[in-house]
Amino acid sequence: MAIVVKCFASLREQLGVSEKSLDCVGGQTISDVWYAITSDPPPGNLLCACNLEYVDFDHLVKDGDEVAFFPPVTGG
Amino acid sequence: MAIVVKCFASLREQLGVSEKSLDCVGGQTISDVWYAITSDPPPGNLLCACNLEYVDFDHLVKDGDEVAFFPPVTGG
Amino acid sequence: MTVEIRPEDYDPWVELSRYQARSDRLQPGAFGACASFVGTMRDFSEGDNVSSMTLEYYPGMTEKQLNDLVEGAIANHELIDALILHRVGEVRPGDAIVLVATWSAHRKASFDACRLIMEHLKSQAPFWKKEQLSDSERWVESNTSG
Amino acid sequence: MTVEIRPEDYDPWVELSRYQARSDRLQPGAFGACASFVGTMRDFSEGDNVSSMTLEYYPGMTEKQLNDLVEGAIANHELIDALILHRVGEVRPGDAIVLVATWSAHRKASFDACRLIMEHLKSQAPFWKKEQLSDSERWVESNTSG
Repeated sequence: MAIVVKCFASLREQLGVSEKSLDCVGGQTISDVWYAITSDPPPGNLLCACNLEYVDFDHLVKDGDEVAFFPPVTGG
Repeated sequence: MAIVVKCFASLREQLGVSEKSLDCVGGQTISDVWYAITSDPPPGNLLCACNLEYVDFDHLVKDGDEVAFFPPVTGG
Repeated sequence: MTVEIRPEDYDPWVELSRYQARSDRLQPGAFGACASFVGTMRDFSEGDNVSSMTLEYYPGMTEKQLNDLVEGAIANHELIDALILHRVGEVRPGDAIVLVATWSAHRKASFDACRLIMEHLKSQAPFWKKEQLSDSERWVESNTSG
Repeated sequence: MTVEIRPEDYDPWVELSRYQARSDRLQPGAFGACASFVGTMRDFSEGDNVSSMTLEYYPGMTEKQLNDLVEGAIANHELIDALILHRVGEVRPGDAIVLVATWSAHRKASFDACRLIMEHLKSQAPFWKKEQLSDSERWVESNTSG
């Protein structure tokens, strides 16, 4: 199994990552997932989701999870 | 000249007055106009208007004014 | 801005759409927000079925009060435009009674103004409702608080 | 209740009218109040002319967040029904972006819920706007406060 990582909007363009699959090694946090796709420090206003819900950077991920990173939302 | 008095809604029905013309004798207040059309004391929630604007019971009326009495409004 | 007293049934969304399309103030791209409110007649009031309702108003004063309301809202809320349409006469359950719509650049102004206009309309505009029940009729005595 | 992401232009008033006519919850006479908000694309942003805009979203999460919003609003505000329609893709000045409508027995619930849904949508629903200017493009960085 694996973790799917998605990036959106300006972050997708900056990182050059739209969707990526990562091996799940167990005990990983959202922070670990971030540093698996880039060595850049996370922007201060970064938003993170796991399985379509907002989560914090220390949230633990598990096999099959969908993790997403994106900038502040600007809908409506 | 004269003062026109109008009553609306439940008050129109209770007093049996829709529109009435009164002689203007000078120095009359809205209260005087009220007692010129009925001897009943004014209801506590009575609203009064003079020339299409809300006024108090001690407002002075003058020749040609249109005075109106009505219960609390219930539009919308 | 427009204020209208309407003695016939109307479709509030058709009126809104038409107004927005024809108002000089509402060129496409010139506004970003439109808040609106539609008050509709219910078939139920204070525990009783209501078959119809008569809406009385004070010709002259009602229009003046509504115009003052809209002008005040435009002056105080950075509104681009506003519309009030109010039904009078015989009204049936499901009929629209009041339509208030406000347009602005950003949402705060239109939300604030739409609600304020409705609250002031409810407390100040001279309209009175008389409900027809199955075998009697009664004047509505006061509006619910907003 | 309905939540929809729409990739094509729509007329918000036609959508509202259709929804109200076909929803089982909105029988004529069963509701007394409908508050609505329409957010429309402007041709001007932060001092620049904007010729068009691209609205990106997160398929799956966006719908879930909007559904949670509507369900929370219905649970907390005595709403009878609610509708959210949000545009995505290429948007032109004058196009409707978002439509939120709420129905209730009395006006307070629909006013409160409509505004709350809009504020939460603005801060939580994963949509992102990229503006096309005359010779460049840029991501909108944050929403104005409500």
